[in-house]
Amino acid sequence: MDEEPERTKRWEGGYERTWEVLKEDESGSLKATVEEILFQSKRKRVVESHGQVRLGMMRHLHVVIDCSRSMEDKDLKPNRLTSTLKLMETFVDEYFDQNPISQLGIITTKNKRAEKLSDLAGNPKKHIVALKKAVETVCVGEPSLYNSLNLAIQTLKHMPGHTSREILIILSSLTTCDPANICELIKTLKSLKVRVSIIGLSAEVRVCTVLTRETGGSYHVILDESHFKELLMLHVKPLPASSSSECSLIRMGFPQHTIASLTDQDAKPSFSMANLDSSSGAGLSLGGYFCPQCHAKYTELPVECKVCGLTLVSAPHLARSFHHLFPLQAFLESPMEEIQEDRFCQACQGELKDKSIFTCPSCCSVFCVECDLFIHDSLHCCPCCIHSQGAP
Amino acid sequence: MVNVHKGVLVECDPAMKQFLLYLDEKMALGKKFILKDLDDTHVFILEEVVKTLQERVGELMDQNSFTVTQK
Amino acid sequence: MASDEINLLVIVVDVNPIWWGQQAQRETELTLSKCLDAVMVLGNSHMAMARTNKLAVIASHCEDSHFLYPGKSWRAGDSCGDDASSSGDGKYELLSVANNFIAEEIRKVISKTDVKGNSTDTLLAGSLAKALCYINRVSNDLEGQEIKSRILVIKAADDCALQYMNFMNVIFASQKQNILIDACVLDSDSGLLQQACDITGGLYLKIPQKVALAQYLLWVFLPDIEQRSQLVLPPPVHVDYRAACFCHRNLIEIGYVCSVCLSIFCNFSPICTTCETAFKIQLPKMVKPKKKKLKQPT
Amino acid sequence: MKLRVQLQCKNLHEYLRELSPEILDRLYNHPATCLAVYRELPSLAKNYVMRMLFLDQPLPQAALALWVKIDSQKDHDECVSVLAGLRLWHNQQLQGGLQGYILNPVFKENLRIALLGGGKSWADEGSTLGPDRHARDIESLDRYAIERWEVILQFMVGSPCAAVSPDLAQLLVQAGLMKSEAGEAPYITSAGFQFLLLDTASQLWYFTLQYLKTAQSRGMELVEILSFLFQLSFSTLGRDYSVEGMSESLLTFLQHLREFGLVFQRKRKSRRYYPTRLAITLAAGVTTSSSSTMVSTPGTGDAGFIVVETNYRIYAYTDSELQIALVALFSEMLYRFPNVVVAHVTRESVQQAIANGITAQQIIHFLRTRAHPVMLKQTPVLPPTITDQIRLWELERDRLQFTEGVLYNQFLSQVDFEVLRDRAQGLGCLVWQDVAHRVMVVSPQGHSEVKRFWKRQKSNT
Repeated sequence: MDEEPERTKRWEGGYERTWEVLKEDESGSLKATVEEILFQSKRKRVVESHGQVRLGMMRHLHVVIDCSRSMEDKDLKPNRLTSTLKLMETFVDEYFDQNPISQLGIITTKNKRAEKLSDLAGNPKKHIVALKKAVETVCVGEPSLYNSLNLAIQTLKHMPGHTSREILIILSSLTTCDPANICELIKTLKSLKVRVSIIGLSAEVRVCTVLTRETGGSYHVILDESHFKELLMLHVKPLPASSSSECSLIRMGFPQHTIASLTDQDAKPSFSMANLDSSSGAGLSLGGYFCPQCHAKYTELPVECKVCGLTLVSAPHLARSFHHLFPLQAFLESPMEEIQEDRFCQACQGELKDKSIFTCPSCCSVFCVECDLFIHDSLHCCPCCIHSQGAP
Repeated sequence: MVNVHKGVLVECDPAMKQFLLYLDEKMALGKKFILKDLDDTHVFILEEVVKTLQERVGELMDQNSFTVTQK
Repeated sequence: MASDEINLLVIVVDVNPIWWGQQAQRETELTLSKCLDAVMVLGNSHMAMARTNKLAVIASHCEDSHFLYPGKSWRAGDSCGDDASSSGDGKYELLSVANNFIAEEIRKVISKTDVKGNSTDTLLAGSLAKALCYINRVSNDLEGQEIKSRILVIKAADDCALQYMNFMNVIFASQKQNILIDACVLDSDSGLLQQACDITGGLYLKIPQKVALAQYLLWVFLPDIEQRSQLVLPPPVHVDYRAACFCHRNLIEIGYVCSVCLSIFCNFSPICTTCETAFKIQLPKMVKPKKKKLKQPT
Repeated sequence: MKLRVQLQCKNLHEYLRELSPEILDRLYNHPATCLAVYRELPSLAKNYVMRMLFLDQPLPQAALALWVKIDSQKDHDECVSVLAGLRLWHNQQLQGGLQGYILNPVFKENLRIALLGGGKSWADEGSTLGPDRHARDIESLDRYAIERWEVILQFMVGSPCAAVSPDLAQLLVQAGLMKSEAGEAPYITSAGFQFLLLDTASQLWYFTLQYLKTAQSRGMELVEILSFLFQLSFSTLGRDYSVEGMSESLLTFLQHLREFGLVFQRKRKSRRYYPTRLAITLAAGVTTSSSSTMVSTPGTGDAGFIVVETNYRIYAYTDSELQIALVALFSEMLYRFPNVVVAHVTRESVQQAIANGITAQQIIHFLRTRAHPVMLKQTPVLPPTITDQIRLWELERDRLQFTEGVLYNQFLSQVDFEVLRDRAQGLGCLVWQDVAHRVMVVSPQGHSEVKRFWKRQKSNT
């Protein structure tokens, strides 16, 4: 495990390089180079998308948010806590957008304790609400790695084996107050195949390095807010499943959405099972998704049937995750000069003005930078390949 | 016997009225122009002097308006 | 000059030659040219509505998709008009220029593409993808002013089942960018488009009478987003979200999903045909009681 | 001179509504006008028109009402009234007796033409003349247009360098933007000052409206020039058009437009002209100025450049002759630098401005709207001492109030006085009275009547 110092160097190095890369163009503006950097970093992410590896498509992720006093530092505007929570909201959205059939839970730790902010669940709304509430938490005392990890394990260890078990810790404090020897805990984590990743807001800490290395997670320390966001978003993509994690066929229901129009008489408003526990839930509604097995009604998918435990999803939900499984291979960057004839982006018909163009390896059509990014970030399929053949 | 004067009724603040009386006394306009001193905010004056009167008042204003700032 | 927001309408027309050929034999009331006329009417009306309305038209051929307007030579913004064979007939110049452009382009498309294969199904996904890229570019070009974009698909031929995945990707992309996808279907209902409209919040309409295409377009698809909130428009269609299993491609209500590659099967198989993963038949002991159900052999 | 003219800037519809029906119908004979009018419709109405554009038989009102959701019924009614008000559609009996709407046939016809062609061309383009040797690119056109327009504004603020044709000067006077005593050069009116405060688009539109008002008087066909105007606003920037087949009045109109900078014409006699961006954005001006009265947005480009200090100094960071001239309207120039002028607000300068019919309020408004970003940060934007002082200077001017009248005094008895006083009061011509001293003043108009009354009184006592 000598790659740890090397890793340290990597992010530091990346930091320094961005320094030196900054060059003024003749007009004395940095715009060009800055864009270049951003764009490079984006591309890096694109390239990183792994090929045909087995991914833990069904993830169970516990996010631990440090709420210790150090979160009140003002180095992130307006302060660490607020900006973290803000970023977390976007993270949650992204997470469920990319992993529709996964679950997420949030834990906060302060004053040597750890408590659940929101339970492991598949519904983004609840988490968002919880996060919004969390803004006015007072940050006091020290965090406790041990307690929070422990708390996370309690739920994670019950998760079926075919799902990934992950913990993401956003750690601001440089200290932790643990009731017992954390190394023991690390072993158990390892045995339970829980992957722990940490994003440090202050500086690298030895124990975190070990923790992440042992459990095969990643450890980053942020440079600034934008970098923070970037790091956070890295955890949106499902990671390769550990080879040992067993896989299985999961039985799922694909309920139809029945729109009961007010006109037909037999349509009676009914309760959605989802709202039963949450008192807030707006009770009666017409139509909805009916569990094909027990005909319990739900207003939104995906959900796990409260009655028969069947996982109810809709085909699009599964489809959302497909692009992880069949990622679009990165386009080849080449200097503008290479093409002479018509310098137009195949996708957006825009003129190729930038100094570099991008070519799809499979269909050899050229694209401009924006399109390349757009295609890889949100479209996930080459507009020209689709024409040549149907499915990938 | 009621007698009747054509003229102009001037309404003004007491200070201004004093100024008018002063002008009248000093024959500043070459003659007496106040037909009747009605009360401390009204006087009744000759019609023809109105124009010159206004100018005089303007001058007065100019005199006692000092330039607010140095150039 | 246009400080208020820009309204971009991208029309994707299905010009699949085979389908239109058959259509021509079947009934002569709606031919490709008629359809394109209707599209132009819509486009013109859209551009006439406000100075800030922008238009783009894409012809979706069975092999590739082609930008009819604005063409490559076209600069966005004010229309340079060297070739602008301007209105001899009292038409608003901008429009006449655009129409001539479209007519010219479509002629090119039809003449140039030699149809390989006899796939009657158009690869709409590609056209949509390009449309999204185009929209993306336009909105990049004029950052500052916010731009509202929507895509109207005029669909003739049938869906291509193979496209499912790409199509979904496109749909989600447009959903992210919150771009509406409207669909005006001429022939057979399209499950994919139904989903697209439902997810992106667009309108889906299978027109009863093909002759009246132009009217349908004007009535239903001309109003932009906020006008739709006022108008009474066709109700959302009932969308079938059942998944088609990968093995037999038939729609199922309860199926099995591979935990690794999420491929769907209609019945239990020991090995995933997609990703060759061997499944362990009984699930591990430590699962929530509810999970037991899943283990009943079926 | 107490009363202030508030600058009213109608939008297109308000203007059209005032036109007589037959003029409207004549207007709709030109596709361009139809298109322009159509564009100004509320969005819902636009859809109505579109839906009915290709229907030839009237549509029952009941059916029409079903087009909108219940909750937006209000908008529906509004649209109906607007469409009717502009005579874009008529009521018509359907067979079967129920009421229906049908589009104004002329309008429908021409809107169709505007959309789909099939009519005669608006005006034959320069293409018939072949390419222009001195073709103009868009930049130069823009420069030209702005420059022309600035000249007009500068002329209004009376900067010496700006000279305009007598025609234009006269027009400005007619528009009430400038006043001219016999002989000497016209000077800006309070309305004119307000006008300067509008943004270019609105200025343009207001100006155009004024022009149209006086159009007939100079023997121009209103419909003709209106349609031409709209035709211009729909022409493409950077293309040349030919003056072929233009009537005489239209050609003179063109010359005026040329002076305003709406069109570019290389020589007075040249057979082709280029519409400038001003002309094209004319329609846009219609919409922006639809908020009537004064648009507080500062003129194009010159947003926020004035700093006012409590020592009555104004620093205007601009090199625009026009803006400087504007500032000079109510201040004394002290220093002039390439990028900034320093001016000084004095009693004299303000008095002068007020004498020209510019209100203190307008000056303050001007300073506020043009205030430099730095100024905008503080509240109030302008130092109160300055604003107050400017207002005081305005008040100063009316310390004395003169009212002509006839003085009655030396009444013999209280009774006489009261009788006469009551009579005067009855006639409503009593200006002032002092019961104690038996003095009263009646207005000259009333005097004769009162006198006659008094005579009668005398006789029958």
